[in-house]
Formats: sequence, structure tokens, C-alpha cells
Amino acid sequence: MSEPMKVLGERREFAPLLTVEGLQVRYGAIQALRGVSLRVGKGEMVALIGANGAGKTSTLRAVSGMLKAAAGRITLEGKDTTSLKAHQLVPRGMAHAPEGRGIFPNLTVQENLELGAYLRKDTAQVAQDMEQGFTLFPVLKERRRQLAGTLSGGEQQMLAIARALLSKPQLLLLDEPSLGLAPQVTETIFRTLRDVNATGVSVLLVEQNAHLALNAAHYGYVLETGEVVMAGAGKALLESAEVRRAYLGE
Amino acid sequence: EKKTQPTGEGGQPSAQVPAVAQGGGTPAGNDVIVLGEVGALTGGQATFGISSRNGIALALKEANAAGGVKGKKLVVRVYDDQSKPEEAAQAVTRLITQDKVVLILGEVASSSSLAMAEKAQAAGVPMITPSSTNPTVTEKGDYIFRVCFIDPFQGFVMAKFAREHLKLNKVAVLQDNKSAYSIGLTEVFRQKFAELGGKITVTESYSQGDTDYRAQLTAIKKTQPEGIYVPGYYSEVGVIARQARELGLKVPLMGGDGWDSEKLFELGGSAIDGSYFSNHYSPDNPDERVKKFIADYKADYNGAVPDALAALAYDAAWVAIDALKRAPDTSGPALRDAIAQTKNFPGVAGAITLDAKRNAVKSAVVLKVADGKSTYVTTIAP
Amino acid sequence: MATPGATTLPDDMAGPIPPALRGILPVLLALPVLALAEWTLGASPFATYLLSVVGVNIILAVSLNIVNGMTGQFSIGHAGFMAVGAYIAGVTSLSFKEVALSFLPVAASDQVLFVVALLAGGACAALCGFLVGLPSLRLRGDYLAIVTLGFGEIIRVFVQNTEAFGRALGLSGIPQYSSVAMVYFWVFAVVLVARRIAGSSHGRSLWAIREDEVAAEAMGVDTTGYKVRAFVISSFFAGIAGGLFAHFVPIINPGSFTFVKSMEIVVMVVLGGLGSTTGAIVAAIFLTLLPEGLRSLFGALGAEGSLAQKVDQIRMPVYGVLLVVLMLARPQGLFGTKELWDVLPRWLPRKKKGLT
Amino acid sequence: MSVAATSQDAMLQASGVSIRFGGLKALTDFNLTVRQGDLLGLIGPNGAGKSTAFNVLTGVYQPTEGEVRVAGQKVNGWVPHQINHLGLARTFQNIRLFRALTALDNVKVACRAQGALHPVRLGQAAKVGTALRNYRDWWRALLLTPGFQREERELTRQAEHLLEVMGLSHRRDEEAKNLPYGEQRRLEIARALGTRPKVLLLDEPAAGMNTREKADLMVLIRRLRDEFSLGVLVIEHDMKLVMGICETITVLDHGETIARGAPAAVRSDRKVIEAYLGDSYLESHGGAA
Amino acid sequence: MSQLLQHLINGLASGTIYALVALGYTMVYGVLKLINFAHGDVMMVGVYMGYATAFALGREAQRSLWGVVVIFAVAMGGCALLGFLIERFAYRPLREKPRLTALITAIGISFALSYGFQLDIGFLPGASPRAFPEVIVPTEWFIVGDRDVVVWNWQVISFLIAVTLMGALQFLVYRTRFGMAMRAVSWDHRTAALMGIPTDRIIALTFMLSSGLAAGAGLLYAIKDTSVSPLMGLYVGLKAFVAAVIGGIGNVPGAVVGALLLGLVEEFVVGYAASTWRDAVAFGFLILVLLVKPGGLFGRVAAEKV
Ligand SMILES: Nc1ncnc2c1ncn2[C@@H]1O[C@H](COP(=O)(O)OP(=O)(O)OP(=O)(O)O)[C@@H](O)[C@H]1O
Ligand SMILES: Nc1ncnc2c1ncn2[C@@H]1O[C@H](COP(=O)(O)OP(=O)(O)OP(=O)(O)O)[C@@H](O)[C@H]1O
Ligand SMILES: [Mg+2]
Ligand SMILES: [Mg+2]
Repeated sequence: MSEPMKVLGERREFAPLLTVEGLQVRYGAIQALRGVSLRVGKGEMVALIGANGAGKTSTLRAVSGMLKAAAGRITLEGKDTTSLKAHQLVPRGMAHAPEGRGIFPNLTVQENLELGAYLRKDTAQVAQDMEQGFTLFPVLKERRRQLAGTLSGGEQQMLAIARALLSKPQLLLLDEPSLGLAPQVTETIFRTLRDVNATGVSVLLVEQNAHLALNAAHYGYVLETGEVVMAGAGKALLESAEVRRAYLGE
Repeated sequence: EKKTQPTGEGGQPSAQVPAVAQGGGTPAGNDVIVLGEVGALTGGQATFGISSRNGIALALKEANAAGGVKGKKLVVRVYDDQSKPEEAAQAVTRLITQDKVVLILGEVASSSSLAMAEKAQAAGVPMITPSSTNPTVTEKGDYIFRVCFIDPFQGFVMAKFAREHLKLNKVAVLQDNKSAYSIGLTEVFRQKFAELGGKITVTESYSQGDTDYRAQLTAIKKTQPEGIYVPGYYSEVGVIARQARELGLKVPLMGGDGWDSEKLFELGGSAIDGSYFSNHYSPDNPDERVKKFIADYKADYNGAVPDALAALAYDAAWVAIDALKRAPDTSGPALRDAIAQTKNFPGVAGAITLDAKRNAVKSAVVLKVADGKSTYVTTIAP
Repeated sequence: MATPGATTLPDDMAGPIPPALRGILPVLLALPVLALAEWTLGASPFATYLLSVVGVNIILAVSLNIVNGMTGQFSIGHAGFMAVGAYIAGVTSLSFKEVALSFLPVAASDQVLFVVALLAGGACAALCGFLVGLPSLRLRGDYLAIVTLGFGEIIRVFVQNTEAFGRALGLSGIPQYSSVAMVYFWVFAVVLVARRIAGSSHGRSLWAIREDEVAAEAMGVDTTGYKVRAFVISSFFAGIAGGLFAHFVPIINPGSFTFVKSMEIVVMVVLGGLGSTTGAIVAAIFLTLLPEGLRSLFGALGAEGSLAQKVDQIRMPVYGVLLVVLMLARPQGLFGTKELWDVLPRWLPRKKKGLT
Repeated sequence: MSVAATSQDAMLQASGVSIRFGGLKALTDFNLTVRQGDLLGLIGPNGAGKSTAFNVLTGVYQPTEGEVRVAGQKVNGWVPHQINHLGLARTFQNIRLFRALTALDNVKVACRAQGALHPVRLGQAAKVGTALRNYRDWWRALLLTPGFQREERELTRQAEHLLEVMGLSHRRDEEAKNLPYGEQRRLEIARALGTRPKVLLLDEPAAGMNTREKADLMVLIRRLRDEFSLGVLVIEHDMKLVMGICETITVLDHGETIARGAPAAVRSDRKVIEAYLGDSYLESHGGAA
Repeated sequence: MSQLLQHLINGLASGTIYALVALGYTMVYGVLKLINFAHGDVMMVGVYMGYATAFALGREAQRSLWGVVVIFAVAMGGCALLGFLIERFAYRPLREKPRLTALITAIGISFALSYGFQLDIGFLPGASPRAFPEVIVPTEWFIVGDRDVVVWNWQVISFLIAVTLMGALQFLVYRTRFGMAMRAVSWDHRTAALMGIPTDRIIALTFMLSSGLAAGAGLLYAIKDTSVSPLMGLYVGLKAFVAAVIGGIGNVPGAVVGALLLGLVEEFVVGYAASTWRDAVAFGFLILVLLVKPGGLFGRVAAEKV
């Protein structure tokens, strides 16, 4: 039931990785998604923007197996993963930093990070990656013994992202990574995202800060009340009048 | 809800039919007499309730085999009360009003019996409790009877025996604080034993369901008694005996009819040897009917040997049956009077004569436990 | 899902009834009904007894629901408060047994003394509730729960060791003053109170505490105060329930107030749907009649032979299994946090929600 | 950079406040004064101690040193609801609504709590007397006295008004947990206003809003300040918003106050740029505001 | 003096049993935040399994070392399975639902088991208690005077087992991937799944572990007090739960320490005060502890960051 949507600019070609077709999600009576279709290619960074309650989070949740899709089809590298559970998707290279951070307050920062690498066997490599994470967010190193629950809001956000990266994903789902972060840190994170993406990791990014997101992303989708209403190359979207009015308040 | 009766022949459709059907499709014609029974079939006391139920069932089976009463079949409706008074009261009310029973049997626990007595007396339906030993039960009114000792008597018996027969001077007591029976016996025992010049070193308590009595026993041991009075039920006493020996307490244990069960030997093993308890009858009693009773019971309940509660229930049932036979009709007053006249009724738990207070006047036997069976020692009259 | 205790009174009664009347209207309606009930049922002892038990359980469930359902404080010692009420009221009645108020006919004076006894029991229970509520200043969730449980057990042991309370045998000879009318008057009272609290700003404060204590505190809700008050009110009615219980059950003994009893009440609340008063009522009725129903059912099935002896044994295990099945079938409870009328089929008249 | 000493019209005043968590000094010698009509900002890198400052002011945490005054009252050792009654309300960084209650009830809770009769001092809370006095009001609820009914209707009116102000009227009977993020944030503000505060503390109100909504929020906050004659203190990482609406901005870093002053001054403050904004900020947002 | 010593030994002995049962409670609580009211009854079932096995083996075999091993293996294995089934069919369907609902099913199962085993129908044992065979032949390992103080082999054995288990579990929970997964799941199993943790399997395993543990504990308990009865689980279960809370529920060493303390308190109340008040004092002690340390002795009430 995906009706004609507006497409701006043309899309750079990537080998297909994730495809979502006619995805629907319900919370009891409320229908959060009414047939969302989108694609993420290998090594592509895709931004998903939209007003509050548009269904961005729901989309990510469905993709990562946190929610059961009421209808529609999700495939990862051509394999149908619609019915798979979250923990079955992780070994397939899915990593999701959920809305509200989803850190484990009752575990230390260190342990939270180790959980990120739960399925990884290459211990040596893990340790190395963890160091890398620490250089990215020095605060975390200081606080590695502290209970994650007592971190500041932003520190928790950093932890969530660092943890997601530690699973060496091929597809990274981020739900509002810049939420509650100091400008400087936001910069760092987006820089990191670009680097990570450059190493071939695909990224599906939900952001309220459309400016940042669309700048960073190759391609973007605009979600409204559970439907994709617009799509196009990041820059192209940024230029478009609608987007500027609706999301950049200009 | 079924409205037709299984053996409905002659069962004239009366006002009570639906009620009875609800009560479980009693064949409530002229051809059956319905008795009611309340007991603890589940919960902490289930083991006693079930023994009683078996005893009664056996009695009725025999009676029916012998042609029932005045050509009528006897049926018993058994309701569980989880040994809770409120449940007992509810069950008995149901028996009286829905199942229209002519007579009620039960309970073991005195508190439940008291609840039932209240209701039975009010409704004018006779009630016989097989094994509630608390004096107040029969004081509830002239419809309430009992076929067992009352606490004071048993307490007195053991005190007398311990003092005069065993010549003990210092005795400790270990009572079940959750059981009125145990508390009742304890009080009387302590009083009588003191009167007879003995000394109670200490009184410790456990609660039904405990399985570890070492703390109490260690405390008792300190007082170096020459014997320990344990007026509990076999289900605990067996274990108590083991633990007492384990802690090096070698003195004899003494108890009441609550001890009377094969299980005592199973649970207590050799530890229980050399102990004494007061009882209604002794299994090595030559009396034929006792032998027969035990045999039949074993036959019916895959080899289980009847305990005192089974025996008393069996007697209670027979007293009822006997009264039913003698009574002109099954009306409350008629039955009440018939029961009241019970004299020297030969029960397996001793001959039963009901006194003015509607209590059984029986003499008690004292039994000694030795290698897996209890043997007759002496008889003590009231 | 509707708001817990969806803003009921006065909003959805907004209509012809003058405000001044609303307060007492239900009472005026209830009294004749009760009288009628008493008049019709007086004849059948069994119905009377059963209804009384049901009534008492309703009072217990609805009152516990105020703490467990509305305030979200997990209490599993309700039987303890019931015991306090039962024994205090029982002892009071026993000691006044011979007394009669000269200026009244005997029956009437009995009833007056009965009410006095009930209130005495309720008051003592409320006091205990206050004491047990205090730890909630410091304790959270399951830790509070275990304290309430501990309290219940302590009460039991206390009774068991007190001559005046008849120790293990129990307290018998309490005058059987109770009547269906009296029991259901209190049922009516507790339901009215529960509903009016739920509909009032106090109720909302309780919900708030259940939802997020920190936020409630920050929004100016005196959380500890409200928690303690919830405990007091709930245990007062538990005490009343106990008092009634003591006046139609011929004998009360500690075995009737174990933590298993507390558990049965919790089950009623949860099965009814945490926070739903009507749910608690329905669950209480259902779970109380269930064993009696099974009794009839089994009786009807295997009336004869050895099974007939055993049917009553099978009740309790079956009861247990049914609990599991029911919970799986309706995890949110019968009505969730809604009330009966919120879940009534469309075509039935419903209370309208909110101002219009 | 200390603040003018206890001037009477200071609604909220913190002087020399410090708090420690084990080894960590989360807040050191923190001074702040909020007067009616003020619109102040509190910024700083993540973990600087901003939220902690809020928690100390509102009584969630007790300061290890220093004193906090609300409406002239020293409130050290008070519990949050008591402080709230003096006119201090807040929102939370990670939303804490009464999730199962409708939007309307969320606000009504706050409105009523004000009526809450006897603000009890800590420690006294256990006193039977106070406890009992609090029941008086319950009776009115139980008897449903006309006066009580009037109150209830009044509450509903107030609450509805606040929802309207925050543009949430259409969500009146929705459960809070089903509102989208942005609306939840606004509902939190509405709830805080329900307690009729003199000072309003907002912890990252714009988090999770898109640029457009942020713009609206800026207007809204100003409007609230005037309409309810509040003093407002905002924590926010969105410079456009903070710089846009705040008259004075305090900058925290590692619990220390490293700068305070007008937006322009703060923005160009070297220390602030290093610790927080980062150089890139100047390029990208330099022009903004 | 010798009496004091004996009391100490008794107290520790019963405390040991509480500890073993409490560990089970604490593990399940740790991962599910669920008070598993059926735990004690699962234990009871385990004991009956052991009882049946012992009889199948016959008098000689049951006393031989391998016999004992078989008995424990069967009972623990059987209970692990039972625990698995209970979790799968009574708890898992309620995973997403309010915690209290699972509590109710737990109660339901507790009723079903404890009352069910009172039936004298079919294989069910019936209400009356049975003597548990002496699978560990009791021998005094330490005697003073004329048995003024006695220590038995099984007392020492079970104590050692308890302490070792505590160590093992502590290691499992805080030093292994499995343990880390457990703690993650205990906070939020949805997010845990995002880490690739198979939450269902973790929870099931925890249940099997705790149930197997319960069976072992039950057997030692039956050996100690030489009897089996359908309601044994109810009583011990409650006490063990209290012990777990005293120590700080969810905390492994806490469970053991709390249990030993409870055992000693009870013992000394009976030994030196009024035995009739034992339970009251036990619970009084609990309440006291909680008022002083709201999270139990070892438990920490995490000061939530606002
Ligand atoms: N747990 C839930 N229960 C019921 N409804 C929900 C739930 N979560 C989300 N919704 C509804 O689903 C719709 C989409 O929500 P979602 O969180 O996906 O939007 P979003 O784009 O992420 O919004 P935001 O930018 O505020 O995060 C919203 O209308 C919301 O009200
Ligand atoms: N309860 C606590 N226990 C231990 N440390 C804490 C606690 N609360 C806060 N902290 C620490 O204090 C520091 C300040 O935390 P705070 O939440 O005030 O930061 P913040 O300024 O709000 O950061 P953000 O902008 O990311 O929310 C953080 O480093 C945090 O780890
Ligand atoms: Mg979202
Ligand atoms: Mg913060």
C-alpha cells in the first residue's frame, strides 16, 4: 500500500543490503507504520527523518527484530529476516543503538561494552576495538568501573554508540544519536559515523537534527504519520522547500 | 447440573431433588440414608482426615453389605475443610441444607469440630466426632457426641503412668503449639504430674510442619529429664524420636493416641523403641473384630494399617449406624436420643458408653513401642 | 486503555442529579436493596453463609486493591490485618455478650454492639496498617512486600501464644450477630470509598506514585504520606472484614489467617486487574465460589464409589491449575485497569468519560 | 563572579553548593540566583553537573556543602515535594511522565498536589498527629461534598487550560506513554506548570525535537515566562535555542562554573569554546542567532 | 558451654539447608525479578523423585556411593526438566506482562504441586509423611563426652556443598559471559536481545539450574530430617525466601549469609528464649534488618540517577 511518493535527485548505486517493503507496525490499536518501504545499500549511509511520532523509531525497532511486523517484508542480504528475533539478527551483522540509549544501568561501563561484543570470539581484536572506542570517548575510559546508570545523559549516549560499534556490525541502526549531546560531541560522533561508514559499514540513521543527518547521509527518507512521503539524495532533500519548511523551520 | 438420579428407582421427585442433585446426585429416594462427613482431605492435616474418611467408608461398606439399615442403603457425602473452621462450617451447612443429611461425622481437629457443632446443633442434626478431644466440643449442645477420650483423661493417664508405673521424677514436655489437642494434653499432664509429686523440667514447643526439632531437644537435654512427654501426632513424633537419639537423649518418650499409626515405626525406626503412649485399644488385643478390622482395612487401602483416627472414625460410623437401626425414624431428635443411649458398644477402639455429657467413657490402655510394634502394658480406668 | 480509575465521579455523573445529593445518593439507593436481600435470604442458611464469605472476600480484595492496585505498593500481609480485626472485634463482642443497651430492644442493641466491635477491630487494624505503612518510607517493592508478609506471620504467632485469643484452638462462642445485610453494607462502603478515592484527586496522587515515585515527589505529591494513608484505609477495611468474619464463622483460629490466605487475596486483586475495583469484585466472587462449584461439579460426575470419597481432594490442585490457566488467558486481569462499564459491549449504556 | 547576596526577590538561590559522589566531585561551589522574570541558561559539556545541579536544587540530592534557598526559605534537608510547594518545579532530562495516566490526569495530579494541605517537614512525617490531620480532606472526597466537586471541576478546568497553552488539547485523553517524544516533553512542562511554580527548571526541553519544533519551543518558553510570570532556568545543548532566549548563561565544566554572562560574551569565551562549543561551532553556527 | 556449641551446630545445619534453597530463589529473582513461589514445591517434587529412585535401587544400592550419585542425578535432572517446563509454559508467556501476573501463576503452580502430591490417587504419594531412607549412612564425626556435642557427617557435607555452590554461583554470575548475560537480561531482556543474547535460553537455563539446585537442597534436607511430605516445600520455601531477602535478594553470598543467620537466630530463640515465639522472632529479625538496610545485608538499592 505504498502510494506514489516524491523522489528528489538520483541515488548512487550500492549493492543491496537491507530492503524493507510495505512494513506495517501496530501498538495495540495504534497503527504506527502503514506500509513503509526503504532500501539501504552496502556501505551506504541512509537518514530517516520526520516529525515526532512519524514512526522512525518503530521502523528501526521492526528492522532490528525488537518489534514484530504486522505486515510487510524485511530482507538482509537477500535473506528474509522478517520473522527473526533480535538476537538472531545480531550475528548477521545488525547493531541497533535504540531510542533512550538502552544501556544497562546495573552493569559497569566496562561490562556494557563487553556486552556489545557478546558474540565476538576474537578477544584480542575486541580489546583493541575497545581501546579505539575509548580514544573516541575518553570519558568512558575514566568511568569504566562506574555503574552505567549513574552516567550523565550524554555519557550514556556515548556508551550506547560505542557499544553498538563493538559488535563489528555491517548494518548500524542509530536512533537519534545526537540526543542530549554537547555540540562538540555531536560533531565527533558524526565524524566517527562517516569514518565507520567509510570502512564499508552501512548506517541507517534516525535524526531530529535533519541538517546534520542529511549532510552526512548519501540518501534520505522523510517519514510522516507512518508513511514515506519523500525520498532522495541527502543534499537534494536539504535543498527541497518542503523539508526546509517542515524540519528546518525556515 | 444433572437432574435425574443414577439409582433413581422409587426416588420420588421431591422439593429436595435439585438441591441433592447439586450436592452430587445423591440417590435420595426412600431407599438410601445420606450421612455427612467433614474432614481435612487437603492441607496440613490431610493425613488424619483421610484416615478418618477411610475408616468411615469401610464401616458403611460393611453395613451396606449386611443389608444396610432397615433395608436402606447408607451413603456418605465427604467434604474437605482443609482443617479450617470457616470451611468446616460451610461444608456442614451445605451437608445439612443442600444434601439433607440425617447425621454428621467429623472432625479430627477440635476447632473445626466446634465450628461444625455450632451449626449442627442449631439445625438439630446429630453429630458424632470420632477424634476431637477438646472438652468444649460436646458442650455445644445435646446433638453433639464423641467416641474418643477427652484431653483431661489422656493427660491424666500418662501422668499417672509416668509417675506411678515408670516412677519418673523429672519429665520434660515437647508440645505442638499449632495443635489444640497437643496443648490440651500438655496442660493436664503438667498439672497432674505435678500433683503426683513429679517435676516438669521444661516445656518446649514446635509447630506442625516443622521437621527440625534439634533446638528444642538440645534445650530439653540440658535439663536432664528422665522422660519426655510428646503429645503430638505420629507424623512428627517419629522424626522427633530420631533426632532425640541423635542428640544422645536416651530417655523414654511418652505420648497419646496421636501416636497410634504404623507410620510411627516407619518414621521413628529403632529410635522410637522403648517409648510409651496411651491408646484406646492395643493391636495385639485378641478381640476378633479388631483383627478383622485391621485385615479389611489393609485389604481396602492397599496394605495401609489403620491408625487410631481410622479406628475411631470406624467406631463413630458404627455407633451412628447402630443408632440409626435403633431409632424409630431418621429425624434429628429420634437419632439424638438413640445415640445418647449407646451403651457398651463394642468398638474396635474399645467399648463405648456415652455419658450424660455425651462423651465416651473408656478406659485407656498404655502401649510400649518395641522393634516395630506396640505391645500392651497396662490399662488405666477413668 | 482507559486511565486507571478513569476520572469517574463527579465528571461522568454530571447530569440531572444536584451536587448536594450525589454524596449520599448511593447510600439512599443501597439501604432498601440490602433490606430486601436480608428479607429474601434469611431463610436459606447455606446461601447466607456463602454470600457472607463472598462479601468478606470482596471487602478484602477491594481494600487490598487500594494499596496493591492503585498505589503500586506490593503488600502480601493482608490476612494479618484481617486477623487483627477478627480477634479484636471477636473479643469485644465476647466481653459485651451479656451487656444490653436498656433503651433499645435486644436485637437492636446487639447490632449496635456489633457495629462497635467491628469499628474497634477496624481501628486496631488501621493502626497496624499505619505501623506497617511507615517502613514504606524506606522500603521499595518486594522488600516492602516481605515486611508486610512478616507482619502477618508475627500476628499469627502472637495470637497463637495468647490465652485471651484461645491460642491454637481459637476463639469460639462469639455471638453470631452478622447478617447478609450487614456484610453487604460494608461491601458497599468499601466499594464506594475505593471508587471515590479512585475518582478523586487523592486517587490520582496514588496512581502517580504507582507510575513514578520520583516524578510524583517532584510534582509536590507527599508520596510517603499518601502511601501510609493508603495502607491505613486498606487495613481498616481488612479489619472490618475480619470482624464480620468472626461474627458468622462460629470459631476463628490462627489457621484461618495464614499467608496462604493473604496470597488468595492478592490473587483476587491481580486476577481482577490491578487497580480495577469492579475487577477485584468479580474475581473475589468467582474465586470464592469456584471451590464450591467444583464441589458440585465433581459431585455430579462421580457421585458413587471410591471416587465420590476423593472428589473433594481434587478441588485444590485443580484450583491451582485454574489459576495458571486464567492468568495465561487474561494476563492483564479481567478488566485490566478498566472498570466493568469500560469493557461492556458497545450496545450497553456506558458511563461517558470526562467532561463534555 | 559571585552573585548579589540574598536579595529578597530572589525566588531561588544557591550559594556555595557542592556535591560529591564517592570520589567524584559532581558540583563545586555552585552559585545561582533566579528572580521572577529571569530567563537563564545552564550549559556545559556532558557530565558537567547540570542535571546534578537541578537535583540538588529540587531536593533529589542533598548538597554536601552550601545552602539552597527557595522563596527565602533554607531548604537543605527538605524532601522534593516540600520544596516544590515553595514554588520550584522541574522537568526531567529523561522523561518521567505518569505513563499510564492520560495527559489530562498527568497535569491534574500536579495541580492538586498544590492543594495538598499540610506540607510536612521531613522527620515529622511519621508523627501521628500530622498524618491524622491529612485525613480531613479525604472525608470531603469520600462524602463528595459540593465544595469538593467544585474543586474537582476547577482542577479539570486548570489542567485543560494548561494543556491548551502547551498545545496538547487534542491529546487530552491519550495515555502519556503513547504520545510521541516531543509531545511528551511538552506534557512534562504542562505538568510542571500545574504546580503553580515561581521558578521553572527545564532539563533539555528541546532534546528530541526537530529544528522546527525547537523554534516553536523558544517562542513558547518566552511566552510562559511572561504569562505565568516565572523565573526560568534552562539546560540545553542546542546553542541556537539557549543563545536565542537566555539573558544570562552559566557554563559548567567538571562541576565548576567556568563562565557566566550574556550569550554573546559566553559564546566568544575562550574557555567555553575549548571545553564545550568546540571551534567548529564558530564556523557552522557562528552566524546563527 | 557444650550446649551452646551444639546449638551453634544445629543452627548452622538448618541454616545450610535454607541457604541451598535460598540460592535458587535468588538466582531466579536475579534474572527475572520474579519471586518464584513454586520453588519450594519444586524442591518437594525433587525429594519425592529421589525417594522413588532410592526405592527402585533397593536398600544396599541406595547406600553405595554410586547409588547416592544416581539418586541425586535423577532428582536434580528431573527437577531441571520440571523447572524448564514451568518456565516455558507458565512464565514465558507472561514475560511482557506486569511482574505480578507471573507471581500469580507461580502461586497457582505451588498450589497445584503441594496439594496435588497430597492426593492418594495413581502415582501420587498421598498426604502422610514418609521416612526418607538413610542414603548417606549417618555417622558421628565429632563427639564430646557422652554425646554432649555431636557433629554428623551429613551436616559437614551439606555445609561444604553450600559454601562451594555459593562460590561457584558467584563466579558464574560475576565472572562469566553467561553471568553477564544473566545480569543484562535481568535489567531489560529486550535490549539484551539487541546484544545478540538469546534471552529465552538464558532464562530457561537459569530456571533449570535453580530447580536442579532445589532438588539437591531438598535431598540434603530430607536426609537431615529423615522425612518427606507434600507440604515440606511450603514451610522451607517460605523460610528460605526470607533468608534470601535478609541477605539482599538477587545477591548470591547474601542468600547464604542470610540463611545461616536465620538458622542461628531461630536456633537460639528456641534454645535460650521461648520456642513458641520462634517464627515471630525470625520475621522480626527480617524486618529489623530491612529497616536498617533497606536492600538487605548485601543488597544495594541502586540510587537511581534522575
Ligand atoms: N509503546 C507504544 N505504545 C503505543 N503507541 C506507541 C508506542 N510507541 C510509539 N507509539 C506510537 O507510534 C507512533 C510512532 O512512534 P515512534 O516512536 O516510532 O515515532 P518517532 O518518529 O520515533 O517519534 P520521535 O521522533 O518522537 O521519537 C506514535 O504515534 C506513537 O504515539
Ligand atoms: N547518583 C550518582 N552517582 C554517581 N555519579 C553520579 C550520580 N549522578 C551523577 N553522577 C555523575 O556526575 C556527573 C554529572 O552528571 P550530570 O547528569 O549532572 O551531567 P550533565 O551536566 O547533566 O550531563 P548531560 O548534559 O550529559 O546530561 C556525571 O559524570 C555523572 O557520572
Ligand atoms: Mg523515536
Ligand atoms: Mg543532564
